[in-house]
Amino acid sequence: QSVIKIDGSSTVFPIAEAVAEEFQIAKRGKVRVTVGIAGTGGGFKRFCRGETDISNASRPILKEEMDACRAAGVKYLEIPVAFDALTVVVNPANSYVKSLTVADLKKMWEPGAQGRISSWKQVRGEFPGDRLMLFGPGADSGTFDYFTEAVNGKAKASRGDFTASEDDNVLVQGVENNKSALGYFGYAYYIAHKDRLRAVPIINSKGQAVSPSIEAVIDGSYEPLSRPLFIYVRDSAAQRAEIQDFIKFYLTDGAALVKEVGYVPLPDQAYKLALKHFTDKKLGTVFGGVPEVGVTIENLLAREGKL
Amino acid sequence: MRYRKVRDRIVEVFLLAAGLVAVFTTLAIVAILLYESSAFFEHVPLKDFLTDTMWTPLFADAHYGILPLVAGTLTTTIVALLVAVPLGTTIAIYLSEFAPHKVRETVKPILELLGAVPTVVYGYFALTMVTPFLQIFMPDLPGFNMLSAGLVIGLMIVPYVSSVSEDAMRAVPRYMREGSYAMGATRLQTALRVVVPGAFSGLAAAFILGISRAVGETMVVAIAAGMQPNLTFDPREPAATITAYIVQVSLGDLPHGSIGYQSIFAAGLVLMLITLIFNVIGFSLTRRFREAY
Amino acid sequence: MSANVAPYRNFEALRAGLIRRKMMDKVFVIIGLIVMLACLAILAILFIDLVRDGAPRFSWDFFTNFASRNAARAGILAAWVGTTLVMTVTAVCAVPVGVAAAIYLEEYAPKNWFTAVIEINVTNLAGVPSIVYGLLALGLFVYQFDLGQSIAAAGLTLALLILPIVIVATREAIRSVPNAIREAAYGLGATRWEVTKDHVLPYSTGGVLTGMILGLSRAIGETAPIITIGALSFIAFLPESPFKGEFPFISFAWLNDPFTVMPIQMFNWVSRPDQAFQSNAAAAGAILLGMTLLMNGMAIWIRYRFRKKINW
Amino acid sequence: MQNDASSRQSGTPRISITVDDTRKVRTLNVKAAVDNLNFYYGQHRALKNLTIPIADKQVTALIGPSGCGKSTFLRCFNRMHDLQPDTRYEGSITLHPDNLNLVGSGVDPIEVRMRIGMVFQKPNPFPKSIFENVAYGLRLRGVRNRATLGEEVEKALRGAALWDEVKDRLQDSALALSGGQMQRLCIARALATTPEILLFDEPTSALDPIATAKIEELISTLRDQVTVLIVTHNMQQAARVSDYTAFMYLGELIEFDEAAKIFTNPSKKATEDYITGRYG
Amino acid sequence: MQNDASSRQSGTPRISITVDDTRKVRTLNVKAAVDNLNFYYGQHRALKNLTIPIADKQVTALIGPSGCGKSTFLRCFNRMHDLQPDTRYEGSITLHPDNLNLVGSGVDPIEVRMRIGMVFQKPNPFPKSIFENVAYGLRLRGVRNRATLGEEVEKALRGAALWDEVKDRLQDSALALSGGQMQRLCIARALATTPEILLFDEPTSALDPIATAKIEELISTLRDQVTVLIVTHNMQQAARVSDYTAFMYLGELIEFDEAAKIFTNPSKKATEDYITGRYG
Ligand SMILES: Nc1ncnc2c1ncn2[C@@H]1O[C@H](COP(=O)(O)OP(=O)(O)OP(=O)(O)O)[C@@H](O)[C@H]1O
Ligand SMILES: Nc1ncnc2c1ncn2[C@@H]1O[C@H](COP(=O)(O)OP(=O)(O)OP(=O)(O)O)[C@@H](O)[C@H]1O
Ligand SMILES: [Mg+2]
Ligand SMILES: [Mg+2]
Ligand SMILES: O=P([O-])([O-])[O-]
Repeated sequence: QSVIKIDGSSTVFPIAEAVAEEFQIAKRGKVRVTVGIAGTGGGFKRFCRGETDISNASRPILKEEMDACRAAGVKYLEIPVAFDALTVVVNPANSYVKSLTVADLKKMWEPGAQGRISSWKQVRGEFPGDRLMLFGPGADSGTFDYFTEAVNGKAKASRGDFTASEDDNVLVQGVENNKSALGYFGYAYYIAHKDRLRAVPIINSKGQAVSPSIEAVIDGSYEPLSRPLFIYVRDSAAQRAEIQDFIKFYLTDGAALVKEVGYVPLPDQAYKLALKHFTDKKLGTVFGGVPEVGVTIENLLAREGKL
Repeated sequence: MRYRKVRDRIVEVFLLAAGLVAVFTTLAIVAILLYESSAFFEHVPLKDFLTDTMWTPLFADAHYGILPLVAGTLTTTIVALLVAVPLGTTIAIYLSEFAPHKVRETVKPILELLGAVPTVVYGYFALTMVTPFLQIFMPDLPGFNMLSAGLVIGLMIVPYVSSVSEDAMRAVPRYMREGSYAMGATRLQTALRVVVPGAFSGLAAAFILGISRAVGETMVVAIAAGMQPNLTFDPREPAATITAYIVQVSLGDLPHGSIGYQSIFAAGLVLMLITLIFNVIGFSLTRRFREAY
Repeated sequence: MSANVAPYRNFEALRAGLIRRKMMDKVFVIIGLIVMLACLAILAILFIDLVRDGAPRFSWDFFTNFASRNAARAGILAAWVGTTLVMTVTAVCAVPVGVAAAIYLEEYAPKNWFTAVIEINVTNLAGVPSIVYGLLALGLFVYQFDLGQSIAAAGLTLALLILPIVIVATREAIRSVPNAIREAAYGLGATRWEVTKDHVLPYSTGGVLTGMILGLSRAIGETAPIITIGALSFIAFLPESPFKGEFPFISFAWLNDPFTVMPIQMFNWVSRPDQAFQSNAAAAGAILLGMTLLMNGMAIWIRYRFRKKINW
Repeated sequence: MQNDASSRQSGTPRISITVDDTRKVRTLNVKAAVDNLNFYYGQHRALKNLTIPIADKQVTALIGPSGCGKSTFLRCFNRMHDLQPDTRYEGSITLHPDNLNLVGSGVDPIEVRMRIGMVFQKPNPFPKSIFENVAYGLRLRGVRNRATLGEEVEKALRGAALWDEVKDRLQDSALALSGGQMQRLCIARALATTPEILLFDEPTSALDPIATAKIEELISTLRDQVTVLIVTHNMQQAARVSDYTAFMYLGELIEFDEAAKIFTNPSKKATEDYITGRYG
Repeated sequence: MQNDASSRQSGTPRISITVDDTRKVRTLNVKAAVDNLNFYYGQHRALKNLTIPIADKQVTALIGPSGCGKSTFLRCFNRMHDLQPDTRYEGSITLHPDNLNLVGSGVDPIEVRMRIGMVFQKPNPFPKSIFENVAYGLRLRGVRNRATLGEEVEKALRGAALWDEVKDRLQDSALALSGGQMQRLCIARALATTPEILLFDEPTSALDPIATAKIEELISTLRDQVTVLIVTHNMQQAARVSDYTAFMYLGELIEFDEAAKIFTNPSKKATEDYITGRYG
């Protein structure tokens, strides 16, 4: 009996799981799918060792991961599947944070802040002196990579003295239980807990304070914290009929599932294009392997079109 | 006759082999920990490992100071012991010296269930019930903290402490107790003046067992203590323990051979050493105070 | 009694002290009872809370459904099957080895440094944190032996973990067989193995079974070592069936299959964004706790039965 | 034997017993009068209607085959059975002169034990120093003063003929003593609280002949201070140390008399059979 | 006593011992000759230079105070000490007629135990059926045939005077028997394998007088089939059942003689003191 092995991003996990579940039902259990939650980085490491067939990613593949894959002879197809709004949240009892700039976030999160920035007052003089308690995903996650890149300018550059968990619910709990806490994670986790958390509007490059929402993602105003989510399919695995079926299923029935689990689906044409690329075996990534922030849906479509 | 003797020898060899599995397991643990951590220590000077006050091995600005994890481990352990030792000993004294036979026979196994509850369950108990409860009295208590994790671990090891202590106290011969009762001692006097000193080595063993459990407990601290390497001994703070760090990293995938992968073995090695130190202390205590009735 | 004797000789004076001493006895009894009941109450609260939170999920479907993104549809089929299979591997590996090692130590081992080494090892292994077994398994089973995140790797890991428990319980059972019985058998000319197989083992079956169940009840709730070997995933299928339609009717392919187990499933659900999953987690937790309680209850019952049957 | 009328009143009663076949009557002072005592372990009636006078400042020995209830009887005197669930006394043991029923349900067993000392078959010193062993009873009674403790400990150790052997190592562990010394330490421990009756349950059966001889000698000298009740399986020992002897069989008292009479001319066939080793 | 020259040869040797002060000499057939036997528990020398002849098809009793080494000596005969580490035999116990040194280092203890049976102080039946208890020794020897087993079991139970009491419930658990019956069952279990010597270590000390009398009677009848060596602390018992008696003290043999002689007219002062209850 064939097994489709998927691992990687915890952000993408809910989508992958939903697709896997429906696919297995559609196939009446003839195909078995496992979905792991190793984080984007962890997922790529396994993927490039050929241990998994599909890798979920909440950011594009990076240079060193591309190298690792090349070294192991693993070729892959990149498929965007959804958009996410990385959400910064505070406790609802926190009334003073109306919005934050990227610079504010950087002040809190940069490596130099470790042991130094410990109260809100240090972030912005007008905030009270409450203790700043930070919650964020662990270092193996794409969310962490993306956030550090977007905020601190370098992926994985972050202070270390915050509560780091691969388990996003731990982060939700942390912000919920601490009045002076701040945390960040994928939009879906925020939506599920939106009555117990408050999403902080982020000042975008045009100077507008924008709260995360599906509309704001689609119109591109929630930046720089919107980001595309991907799956990567190993080329050699893509020869297998059940994987082809699976991807077809993903790109036709997936949009509804993406919405259902709290993410922003891509426009229909994007899924069609992706399916075409898949059947045409367009290998490689449209991103240069360098961390990139602020990619909008339009932007993504344009790049995909050029592949 | 010959056949029976040969068979006896063959069986002995098989049984010995089984006994050696324990030895091989220990050797394998030590070997794996040393092997992977030696790779780790090629990257990280031992001095940094022991003196740096920050532990951020997976970040861009990596620091490899084990102290914050050790501090977290010791703090949760101490909190746990402050719960488990008084409660466990009180229960042990009560069960062995005061409780009627029936009560003892019923309560002891039920109490042992406290130690059989899956630790994940305890973790959420600490996070969703104990912490909010404590916050009633300590409004400033962070949602993740070592205090509630330690309290729950303490609760979890109560049956280990009480059960082993009770066995030790019951092993104090009856005639020793009778000697005291015959002098006109009350139960409490007999318990405190004769039985507890008489069972000292067993009590020490019970406490050590409790310590090793507390030091090694993983899921409770991983879930409730905050997974935040933090060099502090204040139990109200969130912190990470050695075990919590190991699962935290394991929850992501461990790319074999990376420094992150090796760092959990280095942490594991420290964990083993801490447990070993306590075991050696316990062993020498039990040996020193071994009662020769 | 004359009045001028020392107070510690004077019964009137001593009576007052006696009242105080007896008072302290009573106070201690009350403290002891309170502490004990408090511990039991916490256990009860824990269980009741889980059952209450999980109540909406208790149904037949919960046992026969796979995990799902839809909380109401999600069940524990893969988890309990996985737990059963992993426990089978654990028991099949740990029990024979543990019992054999215990027999060796109690009945065969000469008293020398070598035996002492084995003894110290067993004692120490009992104190090794479970996560270290996870590390051992990761380094050895997952990578060296290339078992991956399989049922075999998990079962072996937990087998090593409970080995000391099985050994200690078996030794205790063996030790409780009176020496007089061994001497009787030796006196008739039995060899060591005959004494062991005809007497020691049969009479300590109760203890051996108890140790096995207690070990398994520990293993069934272990999460950390299984996380360490990397088995945390969405699994919505069952491993290969161990039974086959054609010869040889039994297959061991399932040993290599990916799996999930109850505590992992619970852990997974608890970390879901969707609040509805908290009920699933509670229900799974209640069932897991129930399984543990059941196993412990069974152990108590077996111990009781055997104690009644053979009363030295 | 017949009770004097006075035995129901306070003060040491005197009763008369027939001491030999010639119906010569002898009167003894009673320290404790056992009257129709029955004792039950659950359903099992281990003592049956025992009526025995315990003579004041004399040694009374209990003999009988294994399992006849000697220890059970002895342990009624200091209510040791109360430590075990499901045991029951019937009848009375009246302690004179204050007419206290030792096994009365209203009587506090701890008070009884504070007045009646006991020495066990196996020497059972506490795993503490020699000094602390002897001081234990006093400490229980609230004595804190070191000087008082020191005096009393010395007096008790002298009383137990152990002082000279241990005076230089009072702080050493009692477990380092020899068996005979341990047993004398246990006697000193009991003496320190000046009990009114001292119970011995086969106190020499775990000792060598020399230690045995010492303990026997000690028991003889104790007669001046305290009433002694001793269980022994060694008939010669009973004959040597006791003034009165009771022979028990299957929980019943078969014969009670002066020791000299019992061992030379028992009036019951069963007693004679036992003494001459027909069984036991 | 002096060894006959013949004792070094095969066949049952005969030796002569002086049986009373009048130097009357009596000759006995030796089943086992203990010669200069020493036994060590680690450093502790528990038996010192014992030389005793064990008379064939007679009852030899060992007496002496507690701890003198009676049990230790008895257990040399079936090499029970081999089960304990760090024990050592010196000297020899020569089993006749085949001149086998029971404690020789080349001699297999299991073979020794198959030829020499033992009955312990506390009845120790296996928690199996009565039948299986008696059949166990035969099963060890490879007997599988049910008929043979049945016959042998019956014979052994008859030999132990137990057949009539248990013949209707052979399949019941042996633990349901009374103490005396259990002890006879243990004797039957030993008899079933037709041992050459039967060792008894205080076989009646845990039994009541009636059971004791039955066992004593049984031992007397066993004399016809087997050589018996019995340890007892009851001198009267020794006097009643034994033909020869050895008195031991502190690991040494003090006196060995015909029982009648030992109990009426011992030649050593220590023996006399012990027998008359001066100690022990
Ligand atoms: N704790 C107990 N529970 C039930 N029955 C008991 C208990 N202790 C003793 N017995 C029974 O009471 C009877 C008397 O026992 P006891 O110990 O008084 O005898 P003893 O004369 O002191 O014997 P020994 O000489 O062996 O010490 C025996 O039948 C015994 O089985
Ligand atoms: N297993 C042992 N290890 C060390 N010394 C022992 C052991 N067994 C007995 N001894 C010692 O050997 C000596 C003889 O003991 P043994 O048991 O043979 O005496 P015994 O005459 O049978 O006494 P009892 O009448 O009490 O049964 C004693 O000093 C005893 O302490
Ligand atoms: Mg007694
Ligand atoms: Mg003996
Ligand atoms: O799990 P991640 O999506 O944060 O990589």
